Amino acid sequence: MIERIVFSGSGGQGLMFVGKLFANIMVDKVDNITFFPSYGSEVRGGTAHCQVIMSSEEIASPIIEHADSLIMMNQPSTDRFMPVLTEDGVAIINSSLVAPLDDKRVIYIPASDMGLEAGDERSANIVMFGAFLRYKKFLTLEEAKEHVLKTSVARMGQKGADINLKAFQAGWDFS
Amino acid sequence: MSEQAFMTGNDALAEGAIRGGCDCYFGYPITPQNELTAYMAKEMTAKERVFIQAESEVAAINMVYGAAATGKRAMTSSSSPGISLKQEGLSYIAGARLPMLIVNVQRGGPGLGSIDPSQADYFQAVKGGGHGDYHLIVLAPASVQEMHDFAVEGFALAEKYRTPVMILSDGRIGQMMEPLKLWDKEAPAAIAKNWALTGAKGRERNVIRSFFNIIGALEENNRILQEGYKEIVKNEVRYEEYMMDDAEVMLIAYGTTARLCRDVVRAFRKEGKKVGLLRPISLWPFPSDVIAEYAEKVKLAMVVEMSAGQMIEDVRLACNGVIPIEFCGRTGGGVPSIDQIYTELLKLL
Amino acid sequence: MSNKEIYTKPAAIKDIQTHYCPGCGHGIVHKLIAEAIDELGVREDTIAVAPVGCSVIAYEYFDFDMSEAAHGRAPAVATGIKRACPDKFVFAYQGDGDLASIGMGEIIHAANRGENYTTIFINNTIYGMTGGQMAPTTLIGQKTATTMDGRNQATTGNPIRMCEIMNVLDAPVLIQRTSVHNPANVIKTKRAIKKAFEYQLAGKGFTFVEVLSTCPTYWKMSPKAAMDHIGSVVKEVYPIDTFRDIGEA
Amino acid sequence: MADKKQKRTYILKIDKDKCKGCKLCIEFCPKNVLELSMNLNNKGSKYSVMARPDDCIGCRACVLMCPDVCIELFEVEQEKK
Repeated sequence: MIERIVFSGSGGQGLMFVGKLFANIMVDKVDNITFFPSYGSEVRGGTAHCQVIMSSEEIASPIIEHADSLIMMNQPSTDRFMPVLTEDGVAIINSSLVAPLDDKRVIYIPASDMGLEAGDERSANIVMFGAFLRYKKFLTLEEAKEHVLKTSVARMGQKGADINLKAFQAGWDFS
Repeated sequence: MSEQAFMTGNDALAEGAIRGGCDCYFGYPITPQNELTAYMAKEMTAKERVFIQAESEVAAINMVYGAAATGKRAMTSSSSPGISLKQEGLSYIAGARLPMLIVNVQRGGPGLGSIDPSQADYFQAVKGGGHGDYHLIVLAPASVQEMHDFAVEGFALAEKYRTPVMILSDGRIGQMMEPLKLWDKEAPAAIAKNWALTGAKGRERNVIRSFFNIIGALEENNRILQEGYKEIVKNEVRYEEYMMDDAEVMLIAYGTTARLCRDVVRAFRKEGKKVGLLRPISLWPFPSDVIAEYAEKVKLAMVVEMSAGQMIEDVRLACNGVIPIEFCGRTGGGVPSIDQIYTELLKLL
Repeated sequence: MSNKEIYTKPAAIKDIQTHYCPGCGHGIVHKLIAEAIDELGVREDTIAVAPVGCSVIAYEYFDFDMSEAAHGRAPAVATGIKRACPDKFVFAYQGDGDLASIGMGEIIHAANRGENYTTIFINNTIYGMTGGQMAPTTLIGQKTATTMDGRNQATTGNPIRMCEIMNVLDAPVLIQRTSVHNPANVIKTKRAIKKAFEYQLAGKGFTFVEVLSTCPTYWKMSPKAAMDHIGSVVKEVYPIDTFRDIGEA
Repeated sequence: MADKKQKRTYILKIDKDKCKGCKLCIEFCPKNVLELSMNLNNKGSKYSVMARPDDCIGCRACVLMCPDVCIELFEVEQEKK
């Protein structure tokens, strides 16, 4: 088993947060896992991204050369990472901000609009996360919601956590 | 049950140093090791230990010198350009025979270079770096776990030989997160330091210095240093062998590139090709003897580094012309891909 | 008939001959420091830092724990010592090349952090140990090994006044410039040093005593003429003054 | 009463082998008590000697100015009659 995932958006869209949350959930469920954030010069070009690799074998490099999943929040991220997506990979793309592509591997989701509907457009990252988890079936809905709630409360208090839960459910239901 | 964690290499190293008994940390911001300094700012302060963000790398290493002179466990961390600035202090610390821990999370050079990972500070780390006849014990972690473990034991190792210990990492291992087991025992015991500056109460005064103005005194100090280095070479050589038992081809790499080479070894083994990996863990003392032994058994060695070829010189010295030594590497913050290493080695087979 | 001691050698200084040139002010200041340490009873709690320069081996003369420091880095070393051992008594002894040139960064920042140790700064307007080169404190017109025709303001700048620079920082509690050019000023220097030490022992913060001193050898003067030179010339550029004293507050 | 008016007497104990002959003590002495020796010490230098002890007033000027901590000052206590 190997799963290579890139989370990418512009700075402030919360993709690093989601990627780190995901890696922290998965750390007890897989044999090997790495999380690698973009830093410094890599952030140039409008993407703040992170990479998660999960594998039954030891992981040589935390850097993804071929991705199995992409969670893409904006146009520069999509442009940058679509070329490394494998033939049978999947890309979850925020159609609120990204022009559609003619590609069977893509799932479009208007995450920014749905986040706004949930109460805060900044919860778009959680909408995307919900859609990704539902598609990949790494977790049950209950388990996923528990983690989202716990992390969100710690980070932004109950009110923000409520919005995030709503956003997560919307993403989950969408895909 | 040991405590499990999921941390970046920089954070894991910082936590390791704290659990290893670090009393004082002095740092100065530089990417890609900033998380380490930030972690120390939070955790050392919370534990009422000493944390100072110094005004420069030069000041930071000299604060370490002062704190270490009192017998406390002191450390600093930086990245390549900052480590260059610390060389003055390191030379003094080595000359004054002070134990301390220094961390280099390497980035590309020369000059301001880039913030991308690199292994181009090998020469600087193992051949001295500053002026004078001295060495550091240099440990090269290849995982987040080793970042943590080497920091835990770093102070005790430094104290055992009264010498600075350097952890030579790079931006990739510093930044990546991996699961690890945290040290959950007491900090390794400190060795009695009758040389430390604690106030001359009931004893002759102590002096910490690297300056010896009487003829012969410096030579004597250097003789003591060299005796210590002999002990270190005898006792502290560390390396890891990966599928070397029947290997006909030997890859040699440390740190980040060693991880990549493990994948390359597995790929060749799947094809039935007898490739193995020798990973130096202590870069000084260098595992010359074991490499020399393998040179008698294998027909070819390839050294993989994120540099223009630095460790390869020590490998050549160890092999002494017995086998061909090839090189695969990238410079300037570039990291070789597994494909590149595989392809370059395949051409040689 | 018996003799009453009026002045005897302080215990904190060793009974050996120094390597300083005849008439050099370093010896006078060493003596005052040792006296103050004896009087305060802190010899066994003292950890001092010697600089690079003529006083590089000050640790040979004092009888307490000492560390040498790299050129200019004494404030960083003293910071490390004092932070590691806040209950110890710490002072750094620095010359003008050490403190005001290569170590300008370290001294400013140690002062700015209000590190609770004492700096004794010897200003003799020249690099002595290296052979009498221009220091940042060298007077305009002063002849040195690197300003053979006298220091030229146009090409080498002006004498740096450290007390005045320190005085723009908020943290220091004592900033004082004294001199050792005659007995009265030696007494005042002793008082300043002792006061600085007392402030440190009371945990008041950073204390800085600049002492105008001589270099008879590279000033090319007799020891007495050098002392008189401070009184007539040097102190016109470096006013003897207490720039700040807020330790009692 | 006569005792109080009695002139005080001082002794300067000079460590001649530590003295470098810089003459600061001599130059700063207000009573011209000291002068350089005719002989050399073990470092080959002339050294200060208390040439006119009767003139010493115990003012400490020499002690204060000595960079080599080689002068110690004592007051001779007169025996009470």
